[in-house]
Amino acid sequence: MIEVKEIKPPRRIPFFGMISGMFTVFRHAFQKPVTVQYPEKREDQGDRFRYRIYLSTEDCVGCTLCEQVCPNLSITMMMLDKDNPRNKRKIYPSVNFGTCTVCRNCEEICPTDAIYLKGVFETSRTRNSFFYNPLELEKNEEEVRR
Amino acid sequence: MPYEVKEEKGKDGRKVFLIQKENFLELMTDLRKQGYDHLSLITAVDFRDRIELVYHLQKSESNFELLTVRTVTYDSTIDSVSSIWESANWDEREQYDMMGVVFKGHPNLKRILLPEGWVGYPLRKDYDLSKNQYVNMDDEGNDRVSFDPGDGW
Amino acid sequence: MKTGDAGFITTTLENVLEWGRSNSIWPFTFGLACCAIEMMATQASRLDISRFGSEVFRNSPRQSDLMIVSGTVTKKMAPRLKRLYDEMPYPKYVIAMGVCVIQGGPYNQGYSVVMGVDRVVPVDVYVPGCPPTPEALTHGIMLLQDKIRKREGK
Amino acid sequence: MGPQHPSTHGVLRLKLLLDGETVKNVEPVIGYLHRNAEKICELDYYCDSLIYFDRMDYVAAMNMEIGYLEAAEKLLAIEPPERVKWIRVVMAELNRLASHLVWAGAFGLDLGMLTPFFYFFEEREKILNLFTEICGSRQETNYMSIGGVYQDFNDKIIFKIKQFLKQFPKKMEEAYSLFIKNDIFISRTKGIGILEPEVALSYGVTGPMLRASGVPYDVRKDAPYLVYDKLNFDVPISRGKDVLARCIVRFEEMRQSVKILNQALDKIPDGPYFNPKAKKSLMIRLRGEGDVYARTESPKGEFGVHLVGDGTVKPYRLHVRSPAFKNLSILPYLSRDVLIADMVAISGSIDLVFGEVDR
Repeated sequence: MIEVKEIKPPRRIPFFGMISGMFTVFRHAFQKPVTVQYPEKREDQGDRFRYRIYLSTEDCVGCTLCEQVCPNLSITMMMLDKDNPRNKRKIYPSVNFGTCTVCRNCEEICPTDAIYLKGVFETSRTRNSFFYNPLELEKNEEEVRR
Repeated sequence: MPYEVKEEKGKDGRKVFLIQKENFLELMTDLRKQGYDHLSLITAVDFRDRIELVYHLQKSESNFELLTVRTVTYDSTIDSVSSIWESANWDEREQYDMMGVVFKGHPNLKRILLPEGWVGYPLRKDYDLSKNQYVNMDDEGNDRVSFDPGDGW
Repeated sequence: MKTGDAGFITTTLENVLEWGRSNSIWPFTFGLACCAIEMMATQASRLDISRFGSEVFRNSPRQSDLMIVSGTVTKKMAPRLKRLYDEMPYPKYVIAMGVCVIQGGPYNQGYSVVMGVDRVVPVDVYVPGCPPTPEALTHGIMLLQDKIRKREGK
Repeated sequence: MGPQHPSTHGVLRLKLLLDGETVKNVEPVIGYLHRNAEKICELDYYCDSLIYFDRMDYVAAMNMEIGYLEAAEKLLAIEPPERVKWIRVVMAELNRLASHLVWAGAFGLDLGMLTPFFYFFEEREKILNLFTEICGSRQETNYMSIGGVYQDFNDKIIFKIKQFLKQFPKKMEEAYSLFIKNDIFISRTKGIGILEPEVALSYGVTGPMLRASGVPYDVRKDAPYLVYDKLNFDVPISRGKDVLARCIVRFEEMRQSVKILNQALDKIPDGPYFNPKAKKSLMIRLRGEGDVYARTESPKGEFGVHLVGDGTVKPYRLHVRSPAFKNLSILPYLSRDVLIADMVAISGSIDLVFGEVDR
C-alpha cells in the first residue's frame, strides 16, 4: 500500500510572515558572500571536469571509432602526413567545436586513450571558426588563438 | 462481444490488445467504462506500407496498471478518441503533425509543433531531410513557409 | 579654429564613451532553451554578472543593448528573433551562447533548427559549449567588452 | 503574451481572448522549441540518443536519462549491476532537487519575489558542483551509459553529498518560510486554478499537479523501477487542488528526496559500475528488436518512452510521453474566467520546461 502523506496549508497570520521574511533576509546579509570573483579567482571544478577535446597524435591509430560514435558529426577524419608507425592510414580526427556537445563518447570509446578531454572553458571567439585540425587539437587554447 | 480482441504479452510483460480498425471506437468506449480513465500516450509507428497506432491506457483504481492497445491502418485514417479522453486532443494533433495520421471526428485537427503550411510529415520514413524549408512572419504574426529563403534569411 | 585641433578632444570623448558603453551593457533576457538556465545562473549569486556592469536583465528589447541568444533557434522562432533584434536601439551587440546557436549543435542533422543564428542576425561573440558554463559566458562578455573598447567592426 | 515572455519559462505564446481584465479563452501556441529530437534519434546509435534526452528536460537531465535507459535496457536485454541502480537513484533524486529549486526560483520571480531566486540558485549551484565533481559537466551531464554509468562513485563524493544534505534542509525551510508565510504569496495563490481530480485524470495530468489534486499517483510507488521498492518514502498529496497546494506538494517532495538520498547513500553496495556486455567498443554494436514502453517519474510527472527496434544498431521509432506537454494542455481549462494576473501564477505552477514540451 502506498504511504500517503497529506499536507494541509499552514494557517495564515497577518503581517507575521512579512516580518519573519525580512528577518531572514537581514540575517543573510551578514553571512559570508558566495560570489566567486571569476577572472581573478576561479572555482575548483574537480579533476573530472571536461570542456574541450585534446588529441595526442602519437597514440592515435586511426581506427575511426570516434567518428562513428559522435552523435552529430562533429568529428571528421583528416589526412595528416606524420611519422607514426601505428597509424598506417595516416588519418587523424579533427573536431568542429561549433557543434561539439562534450558528450565524451569519443573519450570513452577510444581504444588507445588518444582522445581526452580537459576542463578548459575559455574558448570564446569573435569569429565563427571553430574547426580544429589534429595538430591544433594537441595544443593549448592560447597557442591555437595565436 | 461485437468485436474481436487478440491478447498477447509484450516484451516487457505488458498486457497488449490487438484490435481491428473497424471496431476500434467500440473497444475504446468499452475500456473507458471498465475504468481506464487515463490515456497516457498515443504513438504512431510508420512501417512504410502501414501505420501502427499504439495507445497506452492506465487505470487509476488499480495502481495505474498499464494496458497497450495496438491497431493498424493502411490509409492513415482512424477514428478520434478525443471525445472519450480529453488528453487525446493534443496527442492526436501531435501525431497528425508528425505522421500525417488523420483522426476522424477530431474537433480541431491542425498542426501543433510545426508552423501551418509545412510541407510533409517529418517523422515518416520517406520524409526528405535534404530540402530546407524556411519560415517567415507577416505583420499579424502568422507564419509563412517557403522553400526559398526570403528577405529575412 | 582648425579642424585638426579638435581631433584630439573628439577621440578622447569617444574613448570615454566606449569605456562607459563597455561597462554598462544591459542584456536582454532572450532565454530559449537549456543555456537560458545557465544564463540565469550567471545572473544569480555565484557568478554575479553585475560586477561587469550588466546589472539589470531587461525584459524589453528597447531598453537593452546586448542580446544573449541562449538556446536553440528554431525556424519557427527565427522571424521573431529578427523582429526583436530590429527593435533594439543602436549600438547593439549579440552574443551567441551555446553550440546550437553557433552551428546547429546536436540538432544539425534535423529539419527544424536554424544552422547558426548568424544567418539571421549578425553576431559579435561566439561562446561554444553545450551549455557553456557561467564562467565561459562571463569570459565571452569580457571579450565583448574588449571588442567594444577597441571598436572592432562597429 | 509571448512567445518571448518576460518570465523565465521559455518560449510559450498564449493567445488570450480578454473581457476587460478577465480571461475568456486561452489558446497556447507551442512549437517554438521543436528541435526534432525524435527524428535525429532514428539516425544515431542507441548510445548516442542519450544526449538528446539530456536536452529534453534540461533542468532534470538525469531523470530523462534514466527514462530512456529503462526502455533501452529492456529492449537490448542488458541488466545494469546492482551498484549502478543505487547510483542512479542518488543522481535522480539530486537532480529532482535541482529541478524543483529552479521551479521555485522562477515561480517566485513570476509572483514578484526576487530574493528566494538567489537563495534557491545558490543551493542549486551546490548540486551542480557535485555533478561537476561526479560526471564532469554541470547541466547536460551525459553521465549514464547503457548498462552502467560513465564514472564510478568514491568515498570522497559520498562524503560531499552527505555534507550537502546536512545543510540543505535548513536552507530550504528558511526559503520555504519566505514563500508560505508571506501574506501576498498566499493571497495570490490560494483558491486560484482549481483542478478537480476527475478532470485531471481525463486530461492526462501527472506528477505534482495530479498529487496536489488528491490522487496519489507516483510511478516510483505504483510501478517501481530501479530500487525504489527497497526505499522508504511517502507520496505527498494535498486536497487543496489550487496553486498553493501544488507549491506545498513540491516542497514536500524535496523533503522526501532528502529522505531517499540519506537512505540510498548508506546502502550503496560494492561491485562493478558497468555491465561488461555494453562497454567501450561494444556500445555501438548493440542491436534490439521489438517494442517496449517504460515509464519513470520525472520531476514534472510520468515520463514514458516508447522505443521500437527493428534488429539494426539504430532505433526504428522513438516516442516520448512528456509530462509537461500533457500538463500544459490543461491550461485552457484552468484559466477560464480568471484575472490576467492570475494567469502568470497558474502557468508558473505547471512547471513548464519547453525542451520537453516541444522536444
